[in-house]
Amino acid sequence: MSQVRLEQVTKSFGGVLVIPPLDLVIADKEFVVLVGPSGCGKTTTLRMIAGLEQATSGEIRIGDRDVTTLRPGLRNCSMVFQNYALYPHMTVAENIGYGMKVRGTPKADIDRAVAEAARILNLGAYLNRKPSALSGGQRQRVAIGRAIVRQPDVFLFDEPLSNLDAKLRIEMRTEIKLLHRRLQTTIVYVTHDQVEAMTMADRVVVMSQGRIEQAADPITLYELPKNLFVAAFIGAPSMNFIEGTLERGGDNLVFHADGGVAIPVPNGRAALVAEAIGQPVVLGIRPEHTMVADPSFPTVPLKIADIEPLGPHTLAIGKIGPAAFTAQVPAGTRIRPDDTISVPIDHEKMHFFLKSTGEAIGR
Amino acid sequence: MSQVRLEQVTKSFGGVLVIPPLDLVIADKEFVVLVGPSGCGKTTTLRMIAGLEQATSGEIRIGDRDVTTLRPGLRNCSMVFQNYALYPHMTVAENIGYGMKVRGTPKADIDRAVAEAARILNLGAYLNRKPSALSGGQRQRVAIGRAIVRQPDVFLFDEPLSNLDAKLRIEMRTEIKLLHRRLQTTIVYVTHDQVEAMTMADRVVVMSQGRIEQAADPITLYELPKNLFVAAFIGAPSMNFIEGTLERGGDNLVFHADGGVAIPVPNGRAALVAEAIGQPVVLGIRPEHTMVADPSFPTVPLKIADIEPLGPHTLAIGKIGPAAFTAQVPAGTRIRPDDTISVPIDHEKMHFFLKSTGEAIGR
Amino acid sequence: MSVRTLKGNGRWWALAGCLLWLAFTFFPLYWVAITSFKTPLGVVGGPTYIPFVDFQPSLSAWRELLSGERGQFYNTFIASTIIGLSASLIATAVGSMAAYALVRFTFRVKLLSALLFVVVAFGGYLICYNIFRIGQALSLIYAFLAALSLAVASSRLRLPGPVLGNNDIVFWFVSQRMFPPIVAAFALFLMYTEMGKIGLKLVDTYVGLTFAYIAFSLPIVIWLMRDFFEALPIEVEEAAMVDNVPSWRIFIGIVLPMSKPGLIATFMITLAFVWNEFLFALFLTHSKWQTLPILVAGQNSQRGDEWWAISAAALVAIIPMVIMAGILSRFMRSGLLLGAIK
Amino acid sequence: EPDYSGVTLSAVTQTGPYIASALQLAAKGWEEKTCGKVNVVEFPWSELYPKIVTSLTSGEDTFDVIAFAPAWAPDFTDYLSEMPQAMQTGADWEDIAPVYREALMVWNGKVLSQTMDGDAHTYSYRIDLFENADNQKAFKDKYGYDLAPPKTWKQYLDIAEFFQQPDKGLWGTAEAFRRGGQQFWFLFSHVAGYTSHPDNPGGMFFDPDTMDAQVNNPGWVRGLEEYIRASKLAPPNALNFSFGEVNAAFAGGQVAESIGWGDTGVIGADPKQSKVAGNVGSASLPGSDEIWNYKTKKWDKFDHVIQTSFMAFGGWQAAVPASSKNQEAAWDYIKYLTSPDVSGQAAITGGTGVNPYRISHTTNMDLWSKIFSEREAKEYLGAQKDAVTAQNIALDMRLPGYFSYTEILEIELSKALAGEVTPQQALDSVAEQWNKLTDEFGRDNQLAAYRASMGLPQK
Amino acid sequence: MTRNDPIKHVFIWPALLIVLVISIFPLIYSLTTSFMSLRLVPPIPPRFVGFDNYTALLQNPRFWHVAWTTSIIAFIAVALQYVIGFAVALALNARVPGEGLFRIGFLLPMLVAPVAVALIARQVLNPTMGPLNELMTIFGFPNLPFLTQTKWALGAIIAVEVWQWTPFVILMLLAGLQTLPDDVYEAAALENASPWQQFWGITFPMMLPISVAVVFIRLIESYKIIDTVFVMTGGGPGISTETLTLFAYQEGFKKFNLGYTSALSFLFLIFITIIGLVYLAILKPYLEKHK
Ligand SMILES: Nc1ncnc2c1ncn2[C@@H]1O[C@H](COP(=O)(O)OP(=O)(O)OP(=O)(O)O)[C@@H](O)[C@H]1O
Ligand SMILES: Nc1ncnc2c1ncn2[C@@H]1O[C@H](COP(=O)(O)OP(=O)(O)OP(=O)(O)O)[C@@H](O)[C@H]1O
Ligand SMILES: [Mg+2]
Ligand SMILES: [Mg+2]
Repeated sequence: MSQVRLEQVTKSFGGVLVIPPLDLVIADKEFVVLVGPSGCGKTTTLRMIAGLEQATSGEIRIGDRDVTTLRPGLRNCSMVFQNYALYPHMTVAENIGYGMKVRGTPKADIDRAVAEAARILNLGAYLNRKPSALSGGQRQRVAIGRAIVRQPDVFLFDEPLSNLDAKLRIEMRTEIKLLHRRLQTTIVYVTHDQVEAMTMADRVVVMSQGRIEQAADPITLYELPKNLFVAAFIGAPSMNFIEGTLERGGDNLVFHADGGVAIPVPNGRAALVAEAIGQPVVLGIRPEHTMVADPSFPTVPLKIADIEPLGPHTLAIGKIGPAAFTAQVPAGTRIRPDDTISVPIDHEKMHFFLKSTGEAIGR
Repeated sequence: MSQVRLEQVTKSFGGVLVIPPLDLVIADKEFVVLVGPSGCGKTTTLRMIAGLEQATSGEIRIGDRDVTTLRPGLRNCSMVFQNYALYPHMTVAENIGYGMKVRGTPKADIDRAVAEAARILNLGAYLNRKPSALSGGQRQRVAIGRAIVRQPDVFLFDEPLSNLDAKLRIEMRTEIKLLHRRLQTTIVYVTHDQVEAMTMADRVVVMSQGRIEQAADPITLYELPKNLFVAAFIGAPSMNFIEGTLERGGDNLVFHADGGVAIPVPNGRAALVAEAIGQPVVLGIRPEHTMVADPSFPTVPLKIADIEPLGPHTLAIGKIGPAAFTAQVPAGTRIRPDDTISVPIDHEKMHFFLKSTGEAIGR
Repeated sequence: MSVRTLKGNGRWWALAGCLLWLAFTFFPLYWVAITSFKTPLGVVGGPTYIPFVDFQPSLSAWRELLSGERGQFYNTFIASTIIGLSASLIATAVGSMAAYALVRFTFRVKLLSALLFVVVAFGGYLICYNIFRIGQALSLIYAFLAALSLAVASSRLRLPGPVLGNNDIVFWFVSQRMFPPIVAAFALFLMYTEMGKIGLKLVDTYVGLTFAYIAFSLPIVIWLMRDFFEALPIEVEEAAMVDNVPSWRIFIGIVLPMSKPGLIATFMITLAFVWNEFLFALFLTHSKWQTLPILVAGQNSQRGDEWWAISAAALVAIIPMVIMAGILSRFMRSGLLLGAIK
Repeated sequence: EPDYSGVTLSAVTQTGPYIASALQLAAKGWEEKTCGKVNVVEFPWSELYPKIVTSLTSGEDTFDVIAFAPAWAPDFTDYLSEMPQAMQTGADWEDIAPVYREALMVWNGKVLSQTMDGDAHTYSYRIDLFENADNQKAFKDKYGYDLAPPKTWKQYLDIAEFFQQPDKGLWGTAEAFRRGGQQFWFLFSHVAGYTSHPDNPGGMFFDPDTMDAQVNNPGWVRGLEEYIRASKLAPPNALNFSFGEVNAAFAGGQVAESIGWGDTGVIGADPKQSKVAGNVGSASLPGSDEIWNYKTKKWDKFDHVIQTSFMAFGGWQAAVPASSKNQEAAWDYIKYLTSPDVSGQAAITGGTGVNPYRISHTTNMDLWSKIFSEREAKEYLGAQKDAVTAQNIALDMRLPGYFSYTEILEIELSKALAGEVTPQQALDSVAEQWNKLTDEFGRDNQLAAYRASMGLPQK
Repeated sequence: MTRNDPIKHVFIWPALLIVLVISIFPLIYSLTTSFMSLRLVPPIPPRFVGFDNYTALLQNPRFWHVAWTTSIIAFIAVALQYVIGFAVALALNARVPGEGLFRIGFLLPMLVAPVAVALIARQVLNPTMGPLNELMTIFGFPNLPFLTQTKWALGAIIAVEVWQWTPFVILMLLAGLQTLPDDVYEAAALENASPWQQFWGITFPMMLPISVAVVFIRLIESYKIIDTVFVMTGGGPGISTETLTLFAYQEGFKKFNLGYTSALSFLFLIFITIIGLVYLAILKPYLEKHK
């Protein structure tokens, strides 16, 4: 049983309140990913769970133990530090095996575990190097290696793959998932990579300024963001937002953008968002939902300012009225800056938010 | 004129040859992105250009000066270090302003430049903090800030955005591109983020083990990878590879995969790849080219092992014959592990490589 | 290659400066070296500089020294070596431990508890000794134990008044080094003799002298090592803490290796202090454990300075230290922390 | 012969070879003879006194034999055992020069220590310079009398002035002028000639009736003036000379004459240490025909020059602390150490630092011919013998709190030497402070001790 | 951030106990005797005199004189040691050619016993037999009164202090320099910061804590200077080069005037504590700023 439970936990550095009261329950064996803007308190949260930072107030429990004041070693967590924190005087092998050595594991077992970790991490050739003779990504892998040779109650990963190339990152992702499956350990994982968050998490926790904006499984987060912040934060490229008002236009609801464009709201959604009629709202639509040209979809005119061909598709960046807008167009579409194109909007995928509170409506 | 030219440059650490003879010319005002697996020598190359590492042999020129043995300060490069290298005893403002202070810029100008950089980087609130009181992403931004307040001949960025969240990363990307446009400076940029590489680069250089595998503009790289390595490396998720042989099947060429599946080669490509008939070849197809079910496309059966819903679409991971295969399916497709689905292959987008050399054929 | 390496002209200027300083440091030592091979006549006859050229070297001073004519040479040499090495080793170890604790842990000592200690120790001793007349040694022991236990016990109470923190403790340690050694050495001698009277022989024993040296080296070790520890990246220790590495192993296995340059420098300093210490050696020993400085100082006799003998003795005394320095300075290399953290 | 097997004596003295090697040599013989063991412990000269004081006052039986300077004896007397009566009789006892036997070894009628080295100041000069015809002529022309070892201090200064030729690397005389470098004994030698009145024995430092300091009387002032004058006729930087440099200067051929202990002669005559070997002449200290009489406060004129010998330092003493558990063996060892044979051998063995203190030492010419030329030996032994047997002997100052007194003197002396104060001012200040100190220590106690040290009966 | 962990007691108590055990008796003894008139020789029964010893000392011009002399020697010597030591440490850290040899060579003076150093100095400075005299003669200054005139003597003592203890500064600062991160210098090198700017902008501030410690220790130790003075000049001429500890030595070990010496020791302690606290207080803002 290694549920992690933070109850009304706060943290201040000096006078600065970094984490206002925070409640978070991570179920046993759950794989939770923390995401959030830089500086929002992800690392701090992880460090509080690990015991490296004393919570200013509140209670932290791991399993059925209150660990609020317990020292780190006794919490049985394993952590990959954002800045690696390798032992500079030890070789890669020693770095990885040190924890085991300290626990008195027989040398043969250590060697085996180290070799296995090195295999997983593609570090075999570097086992006898000191960290100073490694590249950034190699160091990061050593840091991962050090964590995964253990069988802790909780794994804490702080942006563990940020310095790895895409290919390796995918491999590592798979390995970490395998590890999770094999060891059945609770994992708290911080990342800025949305794909990572989406593919690995049982649940994604979106944080902002120390608060939890939404905690849900990846698809929910993507499809039903609770508020503007989450909607904007999740998804790359980011969701487009157009401010305007909802108005009745005959039978249907119509969204009137501030710039003059009008987009009809499909009937299925109309009832749900009716409450906001007349109020300033924000319409959100992801770039990927602007690509498929279904005849039933409304279209909006986009004046292109910049073009980003990504391979599978191309991004057309420009403005709709006063609002910045990024549209995804099929690769090979012939567009040029200053062209104005007509962008289809998948109106089933539209989101609406109250401008005043940022809360999603119509869900 | 600040062309950067590496001629037959090599680098060994101790006895280990890390960079075998390397030739690379970066044109004046060009924005070149270096990509490559972790440990392939990107940082080393950057550091050699900056003068922080002495090339073991060969010649490095910046503009029309031979800088091979020139000390770093005189090369007029500005660098964002992979590990930040912040001045720990200085505040954020001092860190950013130090270079100018050194050059004797008047205090008022420094303050202005620092404030501007802080605005760009969202660091305004932290100007008086020491690096030790910053989060990982904040530190990285300080490192960027330190580089961008200068107007050097060459900018060197070593994974400058790796620790930033997606939103900020996109903002920063834009800022760096603006900077490039404004200052018209040569930029060498290392990243692991393919989107970054694709969207920012005039030219992407793919490195592996110190060698250049291919250097081309992003689209070429994506569409016409020169060899297996580049094909596998560029694109996320990675291209699928199926080994087999090309054989004549009546009028058409047919690819016979080792597992038994046969895929016809469209006529347009047949002539080009004919040279390889009978030889072992590798067929490559990107996951994103397995999604659209065009009736003319051949299909292959995929036994699903794992499913990764990514939001806009979902990845189905499994095997085709002996080969691992990832297919991209529309979001919402109802699939479950152990299902076998029929995957359409966009046969115009197939790549062929000679198994023996890894070189692409049929281009 | 490293950025630190000087390049270009600066390198030669630095070299010139170093050579100048080398001349300044070496000339006297060179002078000592050649003087040790001079005959008395060669010395009093005015300066001569180069052996075999302007004077004929002779081994007489060395013969005298090594034959024991000028003091118990071998005994003192061995005693010095044993005491010097063990005292500085222990002092460096114990001092580093304390310095580490003072850097990484929070200490809060209530001023009242500290005062209580002083008052009870003083009062207890004076009362036991002057009123109950139970002997200096026993008085001291009783008073000390009473004071210590009362102070520790009282620190658990809620006492009002200011609280001393880590910095105050460090300053207290250093202040031990500020007290002039004259009276301290004599008082220590008295204490040791008194202890001898109750059966705990400390004067002229290995334990007695080594213990005193450790105590008097500790302040310096603590004060210096504190700064070296403070410069270490704490993240590395945190990594180990999360790994449930016990604190002492973090200290030995991670902190000490990372602060190797500082540790070695501090050890050298301590060794130099102990090796050359005079006053305590003078008072706390009288035959078996007499140390080299006494012998060296003895060459400055009432008969005047016998330069040749002084030179030979001084040389002998530094040779082991030179070897030590040679060995240790190899371990003082930069870049130790490279790659630890981003 | 007694058997001391199992007994280990611990003997302390200054770091060798001087004195320590004599103890060691004797230890070897004694060990063979008695099966005992002697452990010679050595301390630097400047630290020997505090070391002995602390060990004696602590009451520990740290040392069985202490070899020390006689001036310290008053501070030690309370802690020393008396010499066994058996040692105080017989030919060997009588052979010791009377000044030691009767004065220096005795404290309030008890023999507490045994002299193991004889020390008095004598005069050394360069035979080659003095007997050079040109020099003789030039000297006579200038001063009107023959160039010869001086009889008076004035002649001594004349000679020094005559030979002061810095351009030739030759200077007049060498004495110790350095604070902490035996300086005041050299001053005392000068002063002794003017204040050691044959009729008022023991009145040189203090009035033995009232314990008033005498240091600022005209005899002292004159002595000091001449001492300062000598410092100007010495090699540059002589102000930093201790006795060691004096010897070096003399043996190095830098000076024409010098005063000091017997070592000057021995070192000067040793070709291994000296450039002037073979040319070392010795004589008694100069004297005076005028001596200050402290009782009448007048200069007393004599018809001839009174030869005053000053027992500077007074020779090392060996004693046995009362706390020693092996007193009998310790005294036996001292007896062996100071027996005529053993000590005679030590006196002529280079480096032992033992100077003659027995009559037999100065009469046995055979011993000395090994290290001296015949003339040198004769003059050297003559001077030594004269020094310890002279009619008018001035004893060195020995008082409880010795260092307190000498420190005051040293400081003022240095000031006077540096020309910061006049000799009179310096000595007045010394006298004032000495008196204060005497009061602090207890005038009666000090008086009794002073009288004891000067061999005067207690009042 | 410091933390709280019972293990801290294991770390600190050994040192604490050792120092307490050794220092408590000397403290009791010297404090009590400082209020008494106590002489070992001639033995006079101890007598309580209150603050007499202290007032006597404070009224004694010699006390003020030695305090002044000691301060001059300590401050000048330590300042020189720090400046020279830092320069040499920097050169060594920058790998001047032959650095490995210099490293050991430069340490040597510190490894020689102070008594021996002073004896050596006397040899070298000997105006007739020493080599320096010959050198000065070449320049036309024969027989300079190195040790017999106050100014020269003080200069000579300071020179010897510098000679002997600069290695301490070199060693500690070099150790400090070795632990500085390389990458920071790389960043500065890219900015084309001159060595001078790198020193003041990076090295010096980052070395400030260890510098403060080193100078502090040297200052304390310099205030206790005795052997050098004792052997070189014996405090002379007169008392013009006498230092506090030498004064205490004369009072304590020659005269065994223990009450007075104890009082002297405490005045010394107070004196140097004040200097130390002032020193630390002055530097505190800088230390905090660069922490
Ligand atoms: N000091 C060194 N000694 C030996 N080998 C080194 C040293 N520094 C780097 N290397 C090796 O050189 C190779 C290239 O390193 P480099 O840092 O350039 O890689 P990189 O491409 O930047 O990788 P990453 O993406 O992981 O940062 C790596 O394999 C690394 O192990
Ligand atoms: N020692 C400190 N003193 C003061 N503020 C601090 C300290 N450490 C962190 N902070 C602040 O706390 C906030 C949260 O920091 P934290 O490291 O948890 O962010 P993060 O979410 O991990 O960000 P990133 O993604 O950039 O690593 C940041 O704004 C940071 O500036
Ligand atoms: Mg973080
Ligand atoms: Mg790199």
